[in-house]
Amino acid sequence: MESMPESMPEVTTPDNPTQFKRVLEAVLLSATQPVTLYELKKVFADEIGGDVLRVLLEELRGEWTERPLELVQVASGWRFRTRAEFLPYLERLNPEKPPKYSRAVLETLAIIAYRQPVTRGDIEEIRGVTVATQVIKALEERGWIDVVGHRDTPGRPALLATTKKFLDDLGLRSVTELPPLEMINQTLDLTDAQQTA
Amino acid sequence: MESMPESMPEVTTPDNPTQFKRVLEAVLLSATQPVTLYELKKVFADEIGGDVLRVLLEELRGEWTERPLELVQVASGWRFRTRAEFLPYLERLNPEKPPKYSRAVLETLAIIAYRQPVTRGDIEEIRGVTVATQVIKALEERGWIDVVGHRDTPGRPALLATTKKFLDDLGLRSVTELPPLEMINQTLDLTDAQQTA
Amino acid sequence: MNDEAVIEQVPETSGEAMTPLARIYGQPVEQLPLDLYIPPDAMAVMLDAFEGPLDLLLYLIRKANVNVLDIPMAPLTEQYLTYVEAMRSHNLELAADYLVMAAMLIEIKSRMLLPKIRSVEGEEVEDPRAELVRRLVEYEQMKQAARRIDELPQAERDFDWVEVWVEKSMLRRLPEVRPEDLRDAWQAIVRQAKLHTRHTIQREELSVREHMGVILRKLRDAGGFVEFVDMFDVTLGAPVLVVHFLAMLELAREHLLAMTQSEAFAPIYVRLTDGRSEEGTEHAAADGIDAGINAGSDHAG
Repeated sequence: MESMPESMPEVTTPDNPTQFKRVLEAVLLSATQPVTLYELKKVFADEIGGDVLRVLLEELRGEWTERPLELVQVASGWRFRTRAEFLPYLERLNPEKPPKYSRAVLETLAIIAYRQPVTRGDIEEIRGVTVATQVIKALEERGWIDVVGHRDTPGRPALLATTKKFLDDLGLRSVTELPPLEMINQTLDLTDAQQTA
Repeated sequence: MESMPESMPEVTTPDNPTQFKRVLEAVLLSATQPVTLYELKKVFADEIGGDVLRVLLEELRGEWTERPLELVQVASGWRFRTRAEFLPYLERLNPEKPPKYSRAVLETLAIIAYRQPVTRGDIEEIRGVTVATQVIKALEERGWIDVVGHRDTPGRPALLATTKKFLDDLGLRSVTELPPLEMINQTLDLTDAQQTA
Repeated sequence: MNDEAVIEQVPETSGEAMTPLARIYGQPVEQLPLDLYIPPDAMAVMLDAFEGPLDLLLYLIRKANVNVLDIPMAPLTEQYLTYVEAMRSHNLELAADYLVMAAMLIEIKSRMLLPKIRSVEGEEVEDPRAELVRRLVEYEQMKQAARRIDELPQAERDFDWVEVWVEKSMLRRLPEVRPEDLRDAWQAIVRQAKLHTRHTIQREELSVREHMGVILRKLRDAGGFVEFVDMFDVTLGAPVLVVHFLAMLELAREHLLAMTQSEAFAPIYVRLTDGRSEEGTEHAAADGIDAGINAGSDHAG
């Protein structure tokens, strides 16, 4: 059991740079929002100038480079934040539902995957609706599809195909490992048959 | 200064104790409340046992002894807090001091803590005075006590007990860690009385 | 009255030293005046110093330096009543709690005056003071416990919890897609379009389509112009080579690529026929045999 000293320790301005930095750490790590240089000066009872503080902050930033937090300067001041590479671990603690692609994106992807190479026109023909540009763009930005050529028809439309990254991300070695479609057709036929029977 | 979002880093279980501790630090430093051992196991996808985790946590606690934060184990788990000696600096940033509780509040709290679960009547009986509603309310608002049931007597008075937050905020793991009650016998007040005499 | 205060008004001194009972005209009052004269203005403050009748009694006992287990009831009751009377004379609204205690003290005192009666079994009956002592002891215990709790390091007062900022936007979560999702999507398309014309899409054909993409990509990466033999990786085995070749024929049929050979037994070149291949055409013998084979393959269905 730690017991508190009855009286508060004397608040003295630290007498060496290391101690200064420890105080800065304490302040910045427990702050709930960015701390301005002005506020940091107040912490040291205005006994340190802004220049010195800036040097100390840069040193502190350097000391934390190998650590899981980074000291960043944002518009409203300085603050520590958790490095991006550690966020997935935090995620595991408070898992949020992963986002989902819209039906339009999934169907477009399915058509490109199964019928590649296809043009946007092909996709629209199969889906029966216009394909929004942002749907194609989302898949391109994800690195899952790209343009592999142009069909030799008027307008020379781009031919889209899936990429290696697409296969990697879905854990496939080749497009042939996609769930076979004849099975679908059979089951579809069966269900249709049952429904009509 | 802000860096652009990076793509989702691979989440792999670290392969050495140092890396484990960096992840623990990241998680514990950014947690909004104490983290349990169970949750920490989840962070590592249950690939580390509780024993190893405990050893790592103790090592981590040791690594921070010279630093402005301390890793403490409280009722709801593990969390970092600022060391008491840095509080004066933090107060310069936020001069608003938390209220110092009156004797009425503290005595009520002590009775609830040591005799829980108790009714308001029990508290009044021990203190010999009516307990003001705002005293109970102050403790409830702080999240230190709550109603855990009702006594099966006329009026069904509410039974009050301390919460985990109470233990957390006082750095305790359990009610058994409260300071032991002093044995009061015939020597009652003799020492005190001599001082005041 | 005093019990309604939630926040400490009187600053506490540290250590074991006695808490000042009150501050009168700014001066801490460590004990009540012995002559019991209380300045009228000070009475209210004085009352605040006590947490109730038990607290006042403990103070009186402490002041008299007597054993709590052997309280001299007569003087204690007398002193207590004097205090209570003093409070009343100053027209202070006296809490009922103080009066109840006064009644209790008087009752105990009177019972003490009665001769000790032995019960039939010869056991000594309980001391009339027992209940009062029990309550005083328990209250004293809780008073001390309250002080000890207050000495524990307390969140916000003595330390702050650390909660480092987490920039959630740094973690860009991308939707996950499983192969089955694509099958389901396809299924939805088929249902939607009511494509009852049988799509007997076969795996072989699928593989041809995949290779069509591979070929186009390879040609594009190579600047749109590759020697025919370089298009094949013999290590992949005959079935893959066949499919690859079929894919090339299919692409030729769709006029997406062309194969050229300048003369018999000369190297065959494969080139893209889309815009990117223009330069490539320069290198190929312009008058070469156009090998754009109309394979007439029906694999595309």
